[in-house]
Amino acid sequence: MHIVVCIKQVPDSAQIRIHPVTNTIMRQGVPTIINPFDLFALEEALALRDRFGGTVTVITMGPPMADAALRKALSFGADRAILLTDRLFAGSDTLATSYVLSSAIARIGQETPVDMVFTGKQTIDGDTAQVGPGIAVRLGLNQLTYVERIVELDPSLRRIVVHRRAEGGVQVLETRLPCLITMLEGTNHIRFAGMDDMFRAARAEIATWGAAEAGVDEPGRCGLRGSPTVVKKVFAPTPRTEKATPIETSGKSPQEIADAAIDVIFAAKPSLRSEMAGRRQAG
Amino acid sequence: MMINSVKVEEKLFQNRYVVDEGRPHISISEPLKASPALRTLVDICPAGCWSVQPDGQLSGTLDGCFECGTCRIVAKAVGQEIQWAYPRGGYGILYKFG
Amino acid sequence: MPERFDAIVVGAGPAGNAAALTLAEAGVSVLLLERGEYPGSKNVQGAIMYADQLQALIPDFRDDAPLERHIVEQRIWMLDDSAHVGTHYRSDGFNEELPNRYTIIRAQFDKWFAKKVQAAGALLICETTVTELLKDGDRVVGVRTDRAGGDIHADVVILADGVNALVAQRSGLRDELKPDNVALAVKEMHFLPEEVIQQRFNIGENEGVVIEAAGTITDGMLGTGFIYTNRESLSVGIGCLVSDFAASKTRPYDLLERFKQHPSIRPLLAGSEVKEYAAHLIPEGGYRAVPKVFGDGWLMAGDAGQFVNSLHREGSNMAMTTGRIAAETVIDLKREGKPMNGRNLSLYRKRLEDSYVMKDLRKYRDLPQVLHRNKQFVTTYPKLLAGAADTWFRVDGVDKRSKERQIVRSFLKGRSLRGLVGDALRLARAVR
Amino acid sequence: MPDAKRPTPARPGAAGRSKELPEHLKAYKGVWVFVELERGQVHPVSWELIGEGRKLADTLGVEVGAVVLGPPAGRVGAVAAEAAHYGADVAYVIESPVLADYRTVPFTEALTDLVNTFKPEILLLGATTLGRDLAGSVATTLATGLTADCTALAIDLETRSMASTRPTFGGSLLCTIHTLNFRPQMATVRPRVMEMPAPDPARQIRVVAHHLDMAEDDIVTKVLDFIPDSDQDKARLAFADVVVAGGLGLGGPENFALVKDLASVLGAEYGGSRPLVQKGWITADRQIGQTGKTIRPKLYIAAGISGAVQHRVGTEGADVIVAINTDAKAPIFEFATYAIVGDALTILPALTEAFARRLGAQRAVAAE
Repeated sequence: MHIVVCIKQVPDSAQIRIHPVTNTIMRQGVPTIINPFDLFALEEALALRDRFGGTVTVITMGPPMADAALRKALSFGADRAILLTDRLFAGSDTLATSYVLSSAIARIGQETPVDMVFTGKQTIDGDTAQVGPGIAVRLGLNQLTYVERIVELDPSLRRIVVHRRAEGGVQVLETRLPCLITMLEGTNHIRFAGMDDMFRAARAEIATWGAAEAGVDEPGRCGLRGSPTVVKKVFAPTPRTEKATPIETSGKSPQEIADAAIDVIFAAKPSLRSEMAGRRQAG
Repeated sequence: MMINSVKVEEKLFQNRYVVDEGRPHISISEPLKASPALRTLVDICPAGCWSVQPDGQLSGTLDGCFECGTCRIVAKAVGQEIQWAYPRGGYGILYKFG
Repeated sequence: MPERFDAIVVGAGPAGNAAALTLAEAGVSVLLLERGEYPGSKNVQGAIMYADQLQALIPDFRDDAPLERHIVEQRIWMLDDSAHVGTHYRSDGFNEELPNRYTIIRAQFDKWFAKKVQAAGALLICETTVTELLKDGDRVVGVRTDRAGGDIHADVVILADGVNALVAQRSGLRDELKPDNVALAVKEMHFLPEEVIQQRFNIGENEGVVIEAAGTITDGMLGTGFIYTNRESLSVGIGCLVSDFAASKTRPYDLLERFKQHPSIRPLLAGSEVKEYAAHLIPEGGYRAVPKVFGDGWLMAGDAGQFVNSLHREGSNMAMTTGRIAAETVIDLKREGKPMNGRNLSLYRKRLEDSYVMKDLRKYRDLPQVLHRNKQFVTTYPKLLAGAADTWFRVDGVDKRSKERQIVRSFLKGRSLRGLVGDALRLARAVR
Repeated sequence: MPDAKRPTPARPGAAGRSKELPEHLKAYKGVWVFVELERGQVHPVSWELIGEGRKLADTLGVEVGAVVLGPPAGRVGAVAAEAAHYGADVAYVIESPVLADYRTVPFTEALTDLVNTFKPEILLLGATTLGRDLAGSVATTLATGLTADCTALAIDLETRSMASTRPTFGGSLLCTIHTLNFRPQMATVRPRVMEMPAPDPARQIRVVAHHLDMAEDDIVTKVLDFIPDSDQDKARLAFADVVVAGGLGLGGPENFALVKDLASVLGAEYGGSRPLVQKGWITADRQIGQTGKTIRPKLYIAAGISGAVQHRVGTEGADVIVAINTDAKAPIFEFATYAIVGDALTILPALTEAFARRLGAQRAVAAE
């Protein structure tokens, strides 16, 4: 089994704050992490390798400092890591990113055929969920998104059965390798690596591929030039002109406040009174 | 000066933690009746991790822990032991500024 | 085959980084282990970095170290509930070519420092907690980490794992900290635009101010509050002895809030955005609290060895110095082909005694006890001073001679002549 | 002097960043909505999007097209007719056995074929697992841009281009994205973000039937089974009329019961802000906000929630928002309808008691 896992280094968006006075993003001290969704993909790939043997290759497209994410992936047990970095790639949207990644995976596959490609279901900084499907389309891989569980996998028959999350239930899908899987969150837990993997990762040389090495033959399809979408503006939401109407609380007991609140609610939404009473009766 | 006790949870929300779920790094081996001396932990823990349960037992919610060691030192000083270790590598509080 | 190194350094803070850098530069094979996600992610400091000891390790550190501002002004404030009396020392002399003190942000600084250590040839592994020491009889032969297959061997282990020194404690090399030997400090990072900070503190670009404040703000506990200016943020914190926190059952975050609400402090923070709340212990026991810092196959440096001069707020420079001296001791023994046993490693302690580290700690060896037994320094005096200033500066028709008498009376009433003289003597003796 | 009328080269790239659309893309007209029809049911987000698509189409002066895919002798015809009620002018339908259950390949093939044949300028899909899967494949196949999880759509009349606004940086900021020089412009929108239009049963649809040239043998992936969710206790936040939620201001997990108590008296759903999920006080399916559920209740009571942007975008659709917070400067008071500056721990129980008393009286009146 040769599994390629695509990861992305992202800012830990939970740590991003907007300055209340200046309304600007405060980027200081926002650490970069492996996109949390990608860790579910990585763990699933590592578990399959542990079970069936083979190799896990981790790739990422990003600036040179993204090698930290790859080193971390190696410490979790990935066998090989390749950083795709080139000025041509800068400013890529999801369409352009899937072009670069799929070119690189095709190149990797020339050395050792790729059986499966894993990605997270989406990134936390873009949330577009298009890169995985994009790679599948470009490489002609069978596409399995939002996978909750791999139910069966037979590498010799090249057959796979998965549970795929759908609205209101789970689809049981069967398909053939090679395939692309985007893993749903919460499906597994990334392992706590052994000391030998920590040493291996600390000493590893991370391979770095530019556009040429990654097999990107049409520079116009990556980077800003190959990105149909353009971010026109980034802004903090403007406060509504009319602020909330205060319900007087000073010197009032909680009971008085509650009754005043209910009065204004029912005044604003008279239908609620009977609807709520009806629901109480029904329930 | 009058000041209401601030909600420490709101302060902790500014911080970055990677919680090692299911592996608390601080524990109390046997049910520990919160003696008056130990009850001080409820107040002096800078992350507000400790509370006293209705049955009088001391209980810790360690998600916001700073790994500072205050509770271990104070408990030891009054002759009681708290099993206190650092979280596994990479887990726990991760300071952005420190 | 387990991994083997000449030396293992536990903890990538100032002490561990200094030790690993010194070792690596001398060609010693060294592994630096850090339990945080990256060096600095578990570390908290005010933080002031003193240039001289850093310069001894990295002469050109000013080229790329993440330095915030160099200090041009030091304010020491005595606070009562509504006022402060203070001294300011500001000098353009501090705007020298190679400034002496900088504010830093530890998470960034330690990460930078560790990169230098790696560049010098040390192997850095993060996210790995050392749980105990590997021993052969009494001799330390390596460390055990929390990872599978985590035994790593070395000729010598330098413990630079910080104030709690858990590794040494577990291995019976050090006792538990005492609540009256250690302070608990809480701290917030308040972000403000660079220009606002410069305007508010009356400083230029890159210039910084340090405010240390003591007084009734700590509610009778022995401790100080502080504000340090960083480039786009203020480090705002307050710390008191753990024993005082325990005795008074004060919530540290309430204390910090009260400090922030003080009329002299609040305007400095107005409109800021808090991005982190941190807490950490600071060893304050001084000379008498320094444990045994060497033994068969091991050395101890930095906060783990309680090397902190609390009066002068010096910790990280002592950490760097002790880390460096520990490493130099190892290098010298290795060069001479001597084994890393306790007898040979005792050279480390001798060298510390000859350095400013132990000289300074010895000078103030009685101070912690004196201050601890004499809370009037943080209770009565600030009030008296503020009251005196109020009397003196208020123009209210009372003649100046009467004002002087009033002030003297207030001191005698507040602290009696005997008390005043005694305090002066006690303080003088403790710091002589 | 540059000739303003000279057409820009019809190729992507730096030169293609001008405002003028290449000639061959000007043929793309109309706003399309992909109608999500699964196991005989239409996902409500599709109707919400037809309502939104109607507004965009009216601005542009074009038609709204509804794409309905499904198996023969199924509900395709009926759903196409229903699409008109919500505002569609024309339905593009394909009936084929390979479209019985959702699978990426046949649905991608069907939708891209329709787009290439009939050339819509805008294509909207629901940000459901189905919609996101399909949108990603279709956008790559068409080599066009896709903006996911939009909270607002608008038309820049000067360029006839769609301005898609969506939260970014973990939901603390918004950004507006355009797809330049590529058509169609694709966007996904989460359920309950757009308003559900009032259906007009008198409206008629024009049906354009299309053929999909694909047989089951052409498709590798097979659907073996569908296991419906059985969990009865599942949160139905998205469609609840009344929602009560708590935040960190409640102080501790033990106080969250106050939220549940009030919800129970009101027959409401309960939920919480993101930090509560992170802290494990509530499960992820009860998280309200951009990264959780978007809600559009008639009444939303938020207790101890400060109201970060990520929470705001998930709740702004509520008719009445009552916010309880000790901090008078909390951002939630900027978008709430009513502000109660006070401690949720005392006001929540008082509300529970008062609602119970008054609704009880109401019920007595109703029973007479």
